[in-house]
Amino acid sequence: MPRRVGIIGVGWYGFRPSTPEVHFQGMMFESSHRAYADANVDPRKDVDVFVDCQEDLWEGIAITDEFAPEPIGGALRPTFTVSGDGLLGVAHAYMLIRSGLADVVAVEAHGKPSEIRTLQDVYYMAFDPLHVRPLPTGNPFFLAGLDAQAYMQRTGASREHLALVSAKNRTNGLKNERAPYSARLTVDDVLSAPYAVYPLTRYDIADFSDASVTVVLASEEAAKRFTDKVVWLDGIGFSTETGSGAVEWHAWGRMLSMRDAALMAYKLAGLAGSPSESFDLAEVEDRFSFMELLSLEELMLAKEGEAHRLLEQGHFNLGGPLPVNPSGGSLAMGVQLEATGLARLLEAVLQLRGEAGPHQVKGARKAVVATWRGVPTYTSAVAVLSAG
Amino acid sequence: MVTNLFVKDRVAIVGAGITTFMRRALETPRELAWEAARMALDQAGLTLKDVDCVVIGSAPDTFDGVHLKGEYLADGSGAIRKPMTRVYVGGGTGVFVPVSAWWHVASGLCKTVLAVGEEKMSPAHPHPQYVFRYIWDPIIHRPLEPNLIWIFAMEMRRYMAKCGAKKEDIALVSVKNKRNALDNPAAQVAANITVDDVLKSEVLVWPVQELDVSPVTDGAAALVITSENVARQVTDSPVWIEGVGFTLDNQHWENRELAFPRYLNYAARMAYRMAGIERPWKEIDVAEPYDPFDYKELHHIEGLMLARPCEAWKLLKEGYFNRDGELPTSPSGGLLGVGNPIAAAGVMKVAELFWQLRYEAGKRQVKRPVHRAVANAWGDLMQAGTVIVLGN
Amino acid sequence: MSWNKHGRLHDIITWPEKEEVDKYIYTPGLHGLELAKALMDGRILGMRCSDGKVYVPPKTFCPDYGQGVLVEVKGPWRLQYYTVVYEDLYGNRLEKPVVVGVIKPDDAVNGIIHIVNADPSKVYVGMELRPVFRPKEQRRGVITDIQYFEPA
Amino acid sequence: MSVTKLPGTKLSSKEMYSLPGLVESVPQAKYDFSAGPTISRFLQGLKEGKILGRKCPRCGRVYVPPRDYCEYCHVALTDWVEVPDTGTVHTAVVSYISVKRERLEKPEVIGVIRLDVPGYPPNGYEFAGLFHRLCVSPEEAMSDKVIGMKVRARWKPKEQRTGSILDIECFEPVR
Repeated sequence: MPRRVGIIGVGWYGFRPSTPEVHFQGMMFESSHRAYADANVDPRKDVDVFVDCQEDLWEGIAITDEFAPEPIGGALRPTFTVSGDGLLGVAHAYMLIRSGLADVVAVEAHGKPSEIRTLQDVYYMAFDPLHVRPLPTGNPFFLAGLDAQAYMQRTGASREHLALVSAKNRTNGLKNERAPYSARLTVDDVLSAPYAVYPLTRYDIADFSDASVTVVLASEEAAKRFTDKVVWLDGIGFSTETGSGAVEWHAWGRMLSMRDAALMAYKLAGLAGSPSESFDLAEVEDRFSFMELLSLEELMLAKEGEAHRLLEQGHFNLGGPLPVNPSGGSLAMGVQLEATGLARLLEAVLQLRGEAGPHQVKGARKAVVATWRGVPTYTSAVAVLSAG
Repeated sequence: MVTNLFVKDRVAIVGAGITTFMRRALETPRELAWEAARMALDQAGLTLKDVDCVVIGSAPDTFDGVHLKGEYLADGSGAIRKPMTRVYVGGGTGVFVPVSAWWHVASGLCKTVLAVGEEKMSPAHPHPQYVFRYIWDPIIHRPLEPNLIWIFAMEMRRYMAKCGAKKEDIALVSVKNKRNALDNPAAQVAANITVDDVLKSEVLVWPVQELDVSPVTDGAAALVITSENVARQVTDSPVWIEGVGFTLDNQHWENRELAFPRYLNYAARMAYRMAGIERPWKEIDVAEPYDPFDYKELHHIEGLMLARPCEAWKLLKEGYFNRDGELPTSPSGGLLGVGNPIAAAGVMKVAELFWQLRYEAGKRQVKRPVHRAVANAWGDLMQAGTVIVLGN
Repeated sequence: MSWNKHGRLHDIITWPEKEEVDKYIYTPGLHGLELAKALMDGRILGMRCSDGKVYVPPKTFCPDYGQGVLVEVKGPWRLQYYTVVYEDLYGNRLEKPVVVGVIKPDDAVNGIIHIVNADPSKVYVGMELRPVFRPKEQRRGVITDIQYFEPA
Repeated sequence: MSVTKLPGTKLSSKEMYSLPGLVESVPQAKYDFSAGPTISRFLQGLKEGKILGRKCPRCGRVYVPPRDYCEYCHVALTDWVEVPDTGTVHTAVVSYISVKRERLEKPEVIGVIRLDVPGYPPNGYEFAGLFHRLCVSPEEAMSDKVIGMKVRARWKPKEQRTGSILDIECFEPVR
């Protein structure tokens, strides 16, 4: 049996619309400091490799990995940066531990969107400079509008269903201290709002928040040395459907990268049966409301075109058979750029350790986490977790 | 740190591909990645269907002017409907891409990995070097309007002061590498030059002059890295990845001795320990130390423990590192001769060692028999060391 | 720093900075060069891949990694998917909503992304569109040589 | 490798700029960095004509420039220490080109100054120090005398100081 990989510590700082009181490295130090305390490891002696997840133009620094090692305890130690979502960093940690190169790996990801004054222009810099960026589209989220329209056209999901997702998540968020954008929102509130990017109103688009999240992973033997509340990372998967230079090849209305990532993660977790019965909760992508429904279908937690019906029946509510985004998801917590995936992972780990607080899902033993890197990428990552 | 690492399934390089290195390319970045990756697959006798994971390396997005550049290079690097990540340790990325591909295979997650390094520096105007204005600490350093060559010049000056190396001693590296590059079809600035030419070239930031520096380059390079059983089916001369090592120091380069790269030394020890090498200066047959500047090759030879600190420039004078020397370094022609498309430069160096260890380097083939080789890349603010040890 | 943060905004310094070069100049690429010449001439190209499928716009290599063969794409063009942008990322309303569509020619398997010059109320999936080129002397061989698509 | 003709299409500068289909784009990437408590205090100190360092409660290192944390112990730094504005030149260079690679009429001398901060072995691998301009002539900067030369910060007049690293005009030799 290959070495099992467990999560032995989590730490976070932020989840607020802005964090002017900390330098971005100070924020990284805060989250890693808490994660190492949670795992009771000494980063300078016990952690073998440090993985950081950030992107140059989110940070405003041209080789931003230079600033990674110091705050997370990786100075003069094996440290590297994965330019992608924090869950991709967790995939690297999984491989590092399975390969035997490391026993204990720390993964940090952060986002400080509040410091990006020209966020829209930075988003457009990720677009294909030849065929898409020059078009006067007005808002980079038009790509999400195209996918939302295509999804609704294919499955018959309606604007009311999107509104139901937004209302569910923003209300769930009221119970979560890390959810600055939560509100007692009703479907009618959403339906009465004008379209921002058809078919999405502003309620259907998650706002941004600053946060840093650090996760400490360890092999099974190493984990025993530090803690007894381990959450097992049974499976991890990640995939890219097409490049941002060839968005025209994308299957509109689908997120094939999440389907491929799910198949990879489920295979590693040995989930032979139909996955929908396997989980007690799911923390999935919802930076655009329709993405929660699409994610559930790509994760095979609902049959194709069925997610919005199950949603109507309350199947994904906090008390339902499969609570989805009990934390409030990105719609309530905000989007933390490359830390968004780790925000989902953090919430799932706390649930499986019974430490989620007011929005705790009783008796949660197994969870699935899924994230997409957002516009204009078609890259997703999926993790399968089980309580220790 | 795991020391006696038992890996049941060894990891091998089975193919390498490279584009010509150019000051300005017509191709877009994703097309450059495609050209290099397709050549690597052809050389290995494989097709994209055989690939199950992709690792991309590319340095500052501010060169190509495309944010989330890993996503932009994805389809060009063969990552359509495949697991793909972009790894990034500044200039050290080139060697780090095959290092990361190692644990993609060794973990059992992937059997065949395409490792692609790409860099297109020409889109940035007025000059690609202007991008390096943004690598510095935004508050403590940027107000001084620093440009990249300052930090290299300061390190070179410190090396010269501490080790007693003169500019004419150091210039021999540029002479050696640009001459080696004459036999490399990818070379951008191969030339027969003399030490005098170097000493008469335009002074940029004393002690760094024009011919001490590698050029700005557009280019891509790629490797196909597989598990042992795939390698056995694909080629009868696989090149094994026997050791990987990487270390990052803190970002305060102005708080450390610049004459010796301690971070690279730690990375080298990590890789040598994994490869079971105790006396690298004896057991390594050929090396590709990172040479964005001529003095840096000497600096890295000492960091890689291929020569004692401050001894490298003396051995250089005796021809110790020439292609027919005792320990040939940069037989490819290095960054100084072939070119420096940052993330692809390191992959080019690993590709060179792949060809050397298979005795396929043609006119560049070193004279002595070769069994074990080491390549390193360097990056960030004098802080990243990435090392790979290969064997045939 | 954990415990002695400054809460008082007076003590907090924010430092404005940027990460910009003067400008970027992107070369069109291998197929892009031919597409540029065609666009100057009022024509649109696609590429045929080894499986016979035609993709537009031409991207030099195909999803199956082989090199595409350039072909002309004549249409007719149909609106495959669309969205309407009413406000920018910061929530500011645009003066005029922008209709953006995935516009697929019958003689290709995928559509290009472009602007649809029509009132949002009159736009529907499947409607036929035609490209409207800028006057010849204003063309530079770039995607915006097509000013927009309008109902055919 | 057996292949001699490698992929890649080279362009001269003239060829590139005359290509049809060239796309130009002016990037807009502006940021407002929060300096955080430590750097804010450091900048405030500069405004008052002082170089402030921070001391680690566990290993006693004094960091200049100061950080929020000790990177060797991974603990938050506590006390502030005013350090002398004198030191020795660790390295020095003379720059003849600007950030945009244009020739400078007047060369600039810049270097790293190892500050006289207690707790570091005289020529140890690590030291507290600053990267700054040096007020020495290019000839002097290129001579061997400059390495190890004793220097002191030349502060701008109080009213011109704005709370930035530029509040120090340069480091000048202590004659």
